[in-house]
Amino acid sequence: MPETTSSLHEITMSQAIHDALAEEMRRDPRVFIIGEDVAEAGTPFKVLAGLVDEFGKQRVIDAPISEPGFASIGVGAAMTGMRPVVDIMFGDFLGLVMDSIANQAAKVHYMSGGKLKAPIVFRTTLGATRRAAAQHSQSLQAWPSHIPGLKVVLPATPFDAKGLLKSAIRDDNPVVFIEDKLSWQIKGLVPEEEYTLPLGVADIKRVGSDITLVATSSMVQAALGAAEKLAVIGIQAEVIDPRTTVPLDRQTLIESAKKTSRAIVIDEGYEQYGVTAEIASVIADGAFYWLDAPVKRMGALNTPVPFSPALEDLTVPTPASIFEMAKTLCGAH
Amino acid sequence: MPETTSSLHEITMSQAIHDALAEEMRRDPRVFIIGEDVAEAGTPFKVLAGLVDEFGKQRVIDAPISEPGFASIGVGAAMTGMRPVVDIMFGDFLGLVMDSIANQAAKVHYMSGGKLKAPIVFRTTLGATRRAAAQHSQSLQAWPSHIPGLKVVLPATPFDAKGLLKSAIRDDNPVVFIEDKLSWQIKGLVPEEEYTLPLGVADIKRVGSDITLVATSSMVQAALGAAEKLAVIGIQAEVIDPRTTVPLDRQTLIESAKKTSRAIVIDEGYEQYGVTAEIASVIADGAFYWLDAPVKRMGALNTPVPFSPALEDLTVPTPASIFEMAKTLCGAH
Amino acid sequence: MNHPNPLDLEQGLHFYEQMLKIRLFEEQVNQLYLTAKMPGLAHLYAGEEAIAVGVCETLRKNDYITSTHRGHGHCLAKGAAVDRMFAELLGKSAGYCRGKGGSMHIADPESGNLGANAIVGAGAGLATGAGLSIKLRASNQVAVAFFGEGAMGQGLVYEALNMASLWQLPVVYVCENNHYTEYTAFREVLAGELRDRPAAFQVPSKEVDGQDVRAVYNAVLPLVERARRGEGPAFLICDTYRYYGHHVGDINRAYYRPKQEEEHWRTARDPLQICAQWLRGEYAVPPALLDEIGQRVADEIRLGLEFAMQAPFPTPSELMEDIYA
Amino acid sequence: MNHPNPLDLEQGLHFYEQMLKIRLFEEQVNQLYLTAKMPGLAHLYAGEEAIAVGVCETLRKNDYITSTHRGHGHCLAKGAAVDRMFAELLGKSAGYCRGKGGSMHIADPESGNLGANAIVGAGAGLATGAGLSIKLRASNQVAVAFFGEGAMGQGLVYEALNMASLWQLPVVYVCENNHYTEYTAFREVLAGELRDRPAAFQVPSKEVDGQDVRAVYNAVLPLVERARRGEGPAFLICDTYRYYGHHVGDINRAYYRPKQEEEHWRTARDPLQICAQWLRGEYAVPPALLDEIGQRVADEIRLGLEFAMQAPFPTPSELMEDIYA
Ligand SMILES: Cc1ncc(C[n+]2csc(CCOP(=O)(O)OP(=O)(O)O)c2C)c(N)n1
Ligand SMILES: Cc1ncc(C[n+]2csc(CCOP(=O)(O)OP(=O)(O)O)c2C)c(N)n1
Ligand SMILES: [Mg+2]
Ligand SMILES: [Mg+2]
Repeated sequence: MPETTSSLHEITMSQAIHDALAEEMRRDPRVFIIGEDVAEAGTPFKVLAGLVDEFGKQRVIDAPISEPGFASIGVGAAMTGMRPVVDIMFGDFLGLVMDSIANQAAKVHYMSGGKLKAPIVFRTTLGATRRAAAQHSQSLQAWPSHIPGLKVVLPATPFDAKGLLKSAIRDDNPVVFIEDKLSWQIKGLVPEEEYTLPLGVADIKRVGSDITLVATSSMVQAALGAAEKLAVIGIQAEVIDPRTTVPLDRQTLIESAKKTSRAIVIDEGYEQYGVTAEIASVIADGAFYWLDAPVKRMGALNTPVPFSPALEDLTVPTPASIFEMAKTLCGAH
Repeated sequence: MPETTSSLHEITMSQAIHDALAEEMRRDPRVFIIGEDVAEAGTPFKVLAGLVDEFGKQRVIDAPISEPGFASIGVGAAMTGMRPVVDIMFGDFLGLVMDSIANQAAKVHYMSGGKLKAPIVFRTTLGATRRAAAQHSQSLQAWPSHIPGLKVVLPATPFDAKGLLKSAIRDDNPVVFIEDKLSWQIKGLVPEEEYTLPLGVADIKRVGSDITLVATSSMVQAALGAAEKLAVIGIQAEVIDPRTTVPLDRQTLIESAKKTSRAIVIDEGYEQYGVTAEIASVIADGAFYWLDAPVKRMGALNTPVPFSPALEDLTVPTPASIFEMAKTLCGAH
Repeated sequence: MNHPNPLDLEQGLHFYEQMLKIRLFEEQVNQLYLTAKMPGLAHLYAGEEAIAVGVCETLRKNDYITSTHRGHGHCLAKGAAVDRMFAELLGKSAGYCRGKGGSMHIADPESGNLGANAIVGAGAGLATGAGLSIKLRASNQVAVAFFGEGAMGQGLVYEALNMASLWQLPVVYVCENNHYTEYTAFREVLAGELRDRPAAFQVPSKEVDGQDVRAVYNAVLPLVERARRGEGPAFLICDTYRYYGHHVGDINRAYYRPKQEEEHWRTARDPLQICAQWLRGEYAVPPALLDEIGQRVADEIRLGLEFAMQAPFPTPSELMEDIYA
Repeated sequence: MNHPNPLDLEQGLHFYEQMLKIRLFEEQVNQLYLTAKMPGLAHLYAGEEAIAVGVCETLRKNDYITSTHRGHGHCLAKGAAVDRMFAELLGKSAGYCRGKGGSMHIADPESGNLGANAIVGAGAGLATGAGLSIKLRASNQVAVAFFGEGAMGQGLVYEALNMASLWQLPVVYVCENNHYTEYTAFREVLAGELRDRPAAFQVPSKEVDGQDVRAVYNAVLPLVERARRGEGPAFLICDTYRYYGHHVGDINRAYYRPKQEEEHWRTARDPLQICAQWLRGEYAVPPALLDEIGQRVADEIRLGLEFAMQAPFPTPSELMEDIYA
């Protein structure tokens, strides 16, 4: 959270993303945006609304429905002096562009012995419970997180989103920046003046002593909600947001678990072979001798996301389910 | 391992794959193979050599270099009564076909409320140390393992490869079947008579009492090698091969760890957010109260695979490095 | 090509009824959205009815189709029932996909419908696979892929065309050019002419007025029959227009699409009016007969909706079913 | 189009020397493989030299190229040095990529080479991105994508062509049709004619004899200059042949490619012989001059190899460098 309240203003996460892009585009003529319906439409989610007015269609480029193609074009542009922000509307479409992300962008620096680089941001989305069904609701951060050479950012607040996106754009490496579609309307305080946030530093969203809740993206709010309920029954939860799955701030996570001796890792991706597995095993290893209970994981249920609201809402961890798990883990009744 | 030695013969893993395909194609006219250079060439690795002679070019189909296209065609054929085996030459190319695998094949049964199904096998490869560099050396099993609706098979012996591939072909679900390129020359005993192996059952490759080595695919041999060295210093390692990452035979892994109270998980994929993370956290959770040491993970180093032999060989766990880790974990000196 | 052959009257009336069913269905869906009775969004097919109906009327029940995010029309035209469609859109157990698929995934293998798809272009690959399956099984089915002109941005479509052409697969690709891909005019994202694309892969193509159901029917019939005879794939480009937004929530659209243009298509190019016109003019169908059809369809929609509204939601125990076959 | 313009003598001799360098380099690589001195495999460019040289001679140093698995020729033609190329192939620190890339990933931004690529088709997308970058930076560079005819199977290439055409990017696509994609004749996997593909995206194309370096040079020069003037992309189809196997290990290849065909291309269609012929015939170059070039190139190869053989391997400390910039 911002250190000072002297010049804060309250904006939505959507605005924070927008502002980060606008500021970076103003600062650096090499930054441009490419994706479907990014210009006049400002994306279907309107997050980019207005950017084309300021920066023109040369720098806010409406692409055909060619994710593999424009992702690859982005990488080529990044290798030759530009700093593209490639807009992949739904995170589910990562399946179309993993070659450009994982085989090209992630590896070109290494494969060239450090001579080439790909400073590119792939902006995409995650999150279910929008009644968008199985192909428009996934949270696939585990895929890029697996690939060395990439950084992966999962902002959870307007403050984080703005500061991290600016850093992502300035980073000389490919960064996959994943926004929760339901978080865009979350409001939060953001400094008036310019700031950036480092990639690779976890943020302690709430200090606590009894249990560590490590939560990413959409799950940060859920964990904070659970923490409030837990406080009522006398359990003080520490809520930590890694903010980037790569680089992962292992030390902050491990230190917290050592302190509380209990941890739950919560992420909206599928639980199997998901982000929770890495983080849980990092903690289980690093804090082994301090832990009073197994590290628990809460991911999305291992099912394609169903359309029906009656089913969909059951697939994702909630404040209530996190509360229950934490209570059990703490041995409270 | 086979129960009886009455009618075993020794074949290579390559032959085992070949024979499984031939037998299933003979048994079921719906089975066909599609991929690049699968017919007369029998793939660049010659694993399929001769199949086209028996089954003809209608059932062993040379496709253009169109992985996204023929993967999708495979799924469409599977949905309409066929049982395709789609050949994806290098596992690195999964980045080109994840939409067909993860968004189409994996989900069509669920999305259709159980009405459609996609009985399809995606055969692909893994493994480094072949001097093939960063885009031809990856072990990306973590990607499909993350997606509900898929099964993922990683055979380590000719016996397993044959029995599991036959089951994969007969399975009504999409199966990603990943072969270690360096294992094709491994020899092993296989029954003359027909057999299949169930998907989802781990195999204890070596019984031991002091430490559990969970190893997949290429790493099974490495773990067995380490186990031999460990035996020399008096440490009896149990080596378990899950054989399928999905479904994962959690119980067998947990039971072994409970028995030995120590475990190392070894897989040739990148360590970060890789297969070792899931398995280690399953064990760390399930055997928590029995463990005397943290569950350790050994994946490939988190770097793109370098070409130079001087570097490449350092990226992958070896019998020696597993031995060292196990020795340390057992507190031996 | 755009010169319709005469149809018999019964067929003409059936076309009209099918199109009207889609129109009223979609208008009802829009109402469900506007009155917050439907979860999520939907992409309405209103305005494009002549394509789904004209094409599906040339198909047999066991012929396959693959559909898109804008799929309700294809589903209905291929034989889906209104009640179970609504049930699916409302996320009810009685829906075609037990409520698990929703608007973008309605599938009905009973009527040969391999499913709508939320990945633009994906259906073209799947239909090509169905074509390969048909060929390998030596069946005499045909597979039809419906997709928007926006799908021509996806490389997968060209890979599929190449293989369909190489292997002479019984696939008919139906490109519904409604001039917009979401909020962008297609000419801004498509170089050259649509018609040149299939030709480059030696897939014969035709262009047709997608607002005239007879024209569509007559254009596609020989392509379907050709495919059925094993003479290979074909491509049909239909000129059309969607009457509503990209999806039901896309209400203020003047910034990307002029009101007059919408007006023009709605008044001068409406597939229902065009069809009604020739039914009245050439077949002397009395207005009362069309009204009767209108009433019947309205009843079907009303009853279907009632069914769906009353149908139960799936129970939690259904959640983890159907993940594996 | 296949009617070469006269070049000046100096240029002709330079072409010859460049092609010879590639040929001898590749023959040396083959020897390294056969004598087990090289780790892994390599895809030799021998037989196709006239394309890389003819094209790269029209380019400036800061123009970009993207290359393929069969990339040594492109790298050398664009200006890479023999010694560091060998060093890379042997996995040495002195290699262009510190030994981390190897044969399939040689990159040299100094000479505008954005890298070979082991993903068929990927370079076409990257070069298109370089083209966009050039346009956005208002630079007057040009980007050239080299790829085999097999890459025309990849949908990515069509997506790239569409965008290059839409945005009039300065990209020249050079398709090296050597008639085989690995072990399969290209006609078995490509429907119709190569030339129709770019046309469908309104990218102008030309076909040229890829064995005649003058013809290639003269064909591509106007395309490159056109691109440089901002007049958009173009496509060049070169008819050519690889003299060795798909890679150095592909030795028994009669099952997919007749020996007589190889013989024909090696004797009647050899780019070095064709070039030598017109140098001797039209420019009266004495055999001694060509011999002198031959000697110079042979020395360069020998010295380069010596350098590489003696160069040290990377140390373990280099392993985890260059992962992040
Ligand atoms: C691969 C993919 N990219 C983007 C989208 C988002 N999207 C949904 S519909 C659509 C436009 C489709 O246009 P068109 O194919 O012309 O069909 P229309 O909506 O006009 O019927 C887009 C971009 C998607 N669903 N899938
Ligand atoms: C995406 C992808 N698919 C398959 C391969 C394996 N592969 C390497 S080269 C090659 C054939 C390429 O043929 P072509 O493009 O004609 O180039 P050529 O080898 O003839 O120069 C194939 C299939 C690959 N490297 N990348
Ligand atoms: Mg459209
Ligand atoms: Mg070729």
